[in-house]
Amino acid sequence: MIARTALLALLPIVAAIALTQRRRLTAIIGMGLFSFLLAVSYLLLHAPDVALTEATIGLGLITAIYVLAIRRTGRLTVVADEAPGLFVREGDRIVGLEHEILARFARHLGLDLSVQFVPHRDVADLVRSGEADVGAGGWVLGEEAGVFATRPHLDTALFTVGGTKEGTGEGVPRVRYEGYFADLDPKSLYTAETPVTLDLARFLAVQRSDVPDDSVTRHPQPRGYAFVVNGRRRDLHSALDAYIERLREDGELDRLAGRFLA
Amino acid sequence: MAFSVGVVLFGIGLVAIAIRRDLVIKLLALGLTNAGSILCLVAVGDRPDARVPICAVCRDAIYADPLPQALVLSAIVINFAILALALVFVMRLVERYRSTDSRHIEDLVQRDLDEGGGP
Amino acid sequence: MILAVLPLSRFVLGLLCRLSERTARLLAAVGWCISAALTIFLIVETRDGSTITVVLGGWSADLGIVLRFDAVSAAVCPLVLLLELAAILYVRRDAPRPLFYALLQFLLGAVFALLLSQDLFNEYVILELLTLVGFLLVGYDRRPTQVWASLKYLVLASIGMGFFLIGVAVVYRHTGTLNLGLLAEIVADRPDAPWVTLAATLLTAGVAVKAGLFGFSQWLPAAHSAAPPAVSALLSGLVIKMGIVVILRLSQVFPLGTTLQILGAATALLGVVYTAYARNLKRMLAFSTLSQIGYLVLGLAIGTPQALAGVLDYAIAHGLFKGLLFLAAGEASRAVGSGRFSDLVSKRAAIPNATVVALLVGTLGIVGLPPLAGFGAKAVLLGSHPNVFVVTILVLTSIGTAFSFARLLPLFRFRRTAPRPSKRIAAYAVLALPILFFVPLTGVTLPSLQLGSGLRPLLVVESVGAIAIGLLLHRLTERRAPRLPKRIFFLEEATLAILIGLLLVFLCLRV
Amino acid sequence: MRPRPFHLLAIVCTVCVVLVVLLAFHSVDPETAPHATYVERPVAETGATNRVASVYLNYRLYDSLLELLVFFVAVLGVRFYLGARERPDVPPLAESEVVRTSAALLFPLAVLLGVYLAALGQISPGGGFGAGVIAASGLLLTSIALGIDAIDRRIRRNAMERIERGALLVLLLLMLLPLPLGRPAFADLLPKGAPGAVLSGGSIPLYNVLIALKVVAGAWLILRSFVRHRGEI
Repeated sequence: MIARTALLALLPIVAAIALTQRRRLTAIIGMGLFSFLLAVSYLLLHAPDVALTEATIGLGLITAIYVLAIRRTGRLTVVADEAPGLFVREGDRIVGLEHEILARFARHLGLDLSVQFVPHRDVADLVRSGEADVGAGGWVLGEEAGVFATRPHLDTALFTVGGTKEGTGEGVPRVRYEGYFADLDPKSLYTAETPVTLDLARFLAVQRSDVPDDSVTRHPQPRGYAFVVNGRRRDLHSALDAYIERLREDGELDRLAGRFLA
Repeated sequence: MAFSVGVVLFGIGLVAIAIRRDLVIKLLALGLTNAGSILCLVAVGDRPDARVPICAVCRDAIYADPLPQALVLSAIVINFAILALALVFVMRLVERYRSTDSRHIEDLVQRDLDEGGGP
Repeated sequence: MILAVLPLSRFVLGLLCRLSERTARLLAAVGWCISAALTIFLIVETRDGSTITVVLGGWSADLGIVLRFDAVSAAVCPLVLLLELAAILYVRRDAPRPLFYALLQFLLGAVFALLLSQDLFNEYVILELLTLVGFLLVGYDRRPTQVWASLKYLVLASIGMGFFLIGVAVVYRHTGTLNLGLLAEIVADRPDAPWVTLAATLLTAGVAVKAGLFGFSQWLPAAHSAAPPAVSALLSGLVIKMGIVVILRLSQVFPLGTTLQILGAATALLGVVYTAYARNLKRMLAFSTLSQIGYLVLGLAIGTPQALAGVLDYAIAHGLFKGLLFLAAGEASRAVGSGRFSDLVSKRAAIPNATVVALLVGTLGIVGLPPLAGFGAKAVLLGSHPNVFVVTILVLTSIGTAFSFARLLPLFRFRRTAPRPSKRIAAYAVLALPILFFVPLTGVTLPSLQLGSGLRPLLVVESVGAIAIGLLLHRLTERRAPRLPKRIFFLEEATLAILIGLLLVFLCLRV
Repeated sequence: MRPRPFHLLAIVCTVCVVLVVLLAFHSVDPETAPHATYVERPVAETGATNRVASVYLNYRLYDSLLELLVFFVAVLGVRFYLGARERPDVPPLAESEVVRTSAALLFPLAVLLGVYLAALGQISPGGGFGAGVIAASGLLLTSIALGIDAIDRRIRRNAMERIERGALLVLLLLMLLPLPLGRPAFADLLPKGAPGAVLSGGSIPLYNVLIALKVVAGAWLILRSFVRHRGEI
């Protein structure tokens, strides 16, 4: 009797944990475990037929088709946020400097490229968790635990925009741009209380001439756009680095930059 | 007790559908809501210290009620059918919109609808 | 005995049509003939108000599943046959794949099965089958916008059915039976028991998601406007009414008077407001379905036999002219290239004459011009002298409908250039004729629905007055549409709306 | 995920609904009379000692038929939306030797378990559906090990389609057959046999086998589409 109430009490906990996972694969496996516990609790409710059906369908089939739908083989998975000039959605095509580089790199490895647009803050998490192979979309070189950044393929600068007069002092916390570029509203950016730090490509897209230029501060030290690769995938990281070097040597990188970043 | 757990599971699933924006997690939550309602139905048919309803002469002891169990066999299969189809539709959406974020897809669909002059 | 053949014959035919498109169309015709013959035989059999009851498998009523052919089935079956004929004739031109005909057969089999069903769990399984087939038909052209609309439809309908299943569990826990007849007796002698309120809340809220009530069916505008024309006609004209049929069965068992009144009023008014300011023709028709459902639910709230006849009458009338409007709107949008009113009016020369006539007949029907279908049904509804609140809502909605459909007027002016003729005249005729001769037709086939309606002068004045006021309002207010909240139709907000709706229903039943 | 107002509103509403349902449900005395309508029926009526099977495949056979139709429509839908473009060059999932040998060992076991559950559904827990799904999972395991093309050569796709359609068609006709024989639709036709024996339960074993056949074919067609189109989300 105790085992029954304990198991029944366990069900909501396992379900809640499974659904609050950030990684989809963990959530699916979590729900698989939930189905198993549910099948066992049906046994305790004297319903063997239902337990068998729940186990075979809930645990077996549903988890199988989810894993098959998510499973990645034979593909280079790229997650990125939209960045003008680097990773842009045009109708149902995608263009941009970084997309061109990664598309050629994928062809070079014999894989087909699969791109997904995610908020900027999730790029590092998805790459670190192994759900995606490469993170792109105007990623400015910075130290992120467990993630390798390739050598920068394009130099850039950081701008802090907005913040009221007294808000742009040194001590004020600078909020890094995190969300969807599509949701970024240029008008409210300049009037927001907390200043937002943007990279060059996105700053050029939201720049407005009719704003006093003292509310925009340019950070002095030089920065560079780079790709982000999972810490455990050394082979992919070195291959991507070598590929970008080769592009830079035969001038292909500058030609592409000219074409996309007029 | 089991009925209450079923309703709580249904609630957790609903909250996850309303809050999580990733479509795959929403479908998992939908699976959870259906599992919750099925647990309620099975819990209704159970008696304290009952026995499994497989018996030639079933009058000597208390047996669990077979009707909810038979109904639930159909409900589980129906929920699998719905989830398999919903997953296929999410794959079609990702192929076109390259994102599994429901709010993002909603904006892109509205953009397509406005361009195409309505459905 | 042969009651079970009505749905099963459709399922068998659905399984068979898989080879070429021609055999699929042939099987559809065979299916139509079988159903027509059976329906006529059954209607004649139950002419004197009696019902035919069958328990499948020969068991007693509390063991097996009970099927019954009663006044409701007798009223809706002819509508099913007419809409199916129109849809098949309409779709013949586009030569869809055999899969379309198979899904059509399953849809109609499920509709017939639901009309006969007298068992709670049986209704659950049939509603799920309807949801699934409707979901596939909405996304049939596989365009991404359709895929998104049908995915939202599936998720919300599945949540609704989850509530319905918990309701079934509560009912079985406290009564031990799922048969509606036995249930009615048990509830009758203890209507104030707490479990009755709980079960009624869960079942009504669950089925409200399928039945097109505002706040519960936020998926309806996107799904019905994104679907192909023939599918929109079937969904709006027929499938949405299955939810109403289940609510009707529930209202015969549970005391749902006040709840349905509030839900119906909210649906009618909010629906009409969104109808008035929809920018696109098909979206306007989808929103007007939402508001017309408000009519039906208000009729159910009254509860007298006369009101029930009015509801069935209006369900048939609405199925006819809404189906006709969706078919015509589909062809007009395809001829013009876009569904927006501005394009339709500016490029109206491209719309074939037959389509314009169909749109005209449909519009006259929906606004309730006296001799036609809309008026006949509303007359029966108003004739059951409901209380003042319901009458004001009905009149307000009529005015709103006239106001929003006045935008189609510029389409009906005479045009010199003769565009290429429409190839779908047969489909339009099948629906237009019953609309025009609605009152005499229902008098002959379904006398039970014409309980003392009569074309009383007061009702004629009321209807024509509502149309006049609507047109006047349209002429006066120039077209700057206020920004209506669109967020309520997103997936997450719709889920929340269902929850809030359920709490509202619980409070109404409690008080 | 910082708590936005919408999140809080959703949580509050859900908690309200859950509390309302629980309070209303438990407010009445829990111990109402147990409903024993189906358990106390004499076993001779349906011949099946597994009372769940007797309800699922005899008393309420109509519901089970409708549920099979839902599954059939789902299989149609999955193949219509996924079958748009067959992607031939899909490398097998796992190349390792361990998976191949374990698949070779487990597949016959899965099929045997499926046959056992389908055949004895009326005297032991199991039934057509679980049996079909287990056999289909066995097929999935071998498709993962040997690659989908190897399996497609051995198990033709349209053979599976015919099995699925044929099984469901036979089921439908079996349910309509009693009508011309003057019995109500869905009535049982086969002899009931001694309760507890292998050949007992009237036509329940026949229904179980047909359902198992249909489900093996249907589940395999769905899994096959997903294996062909994997990794798209």
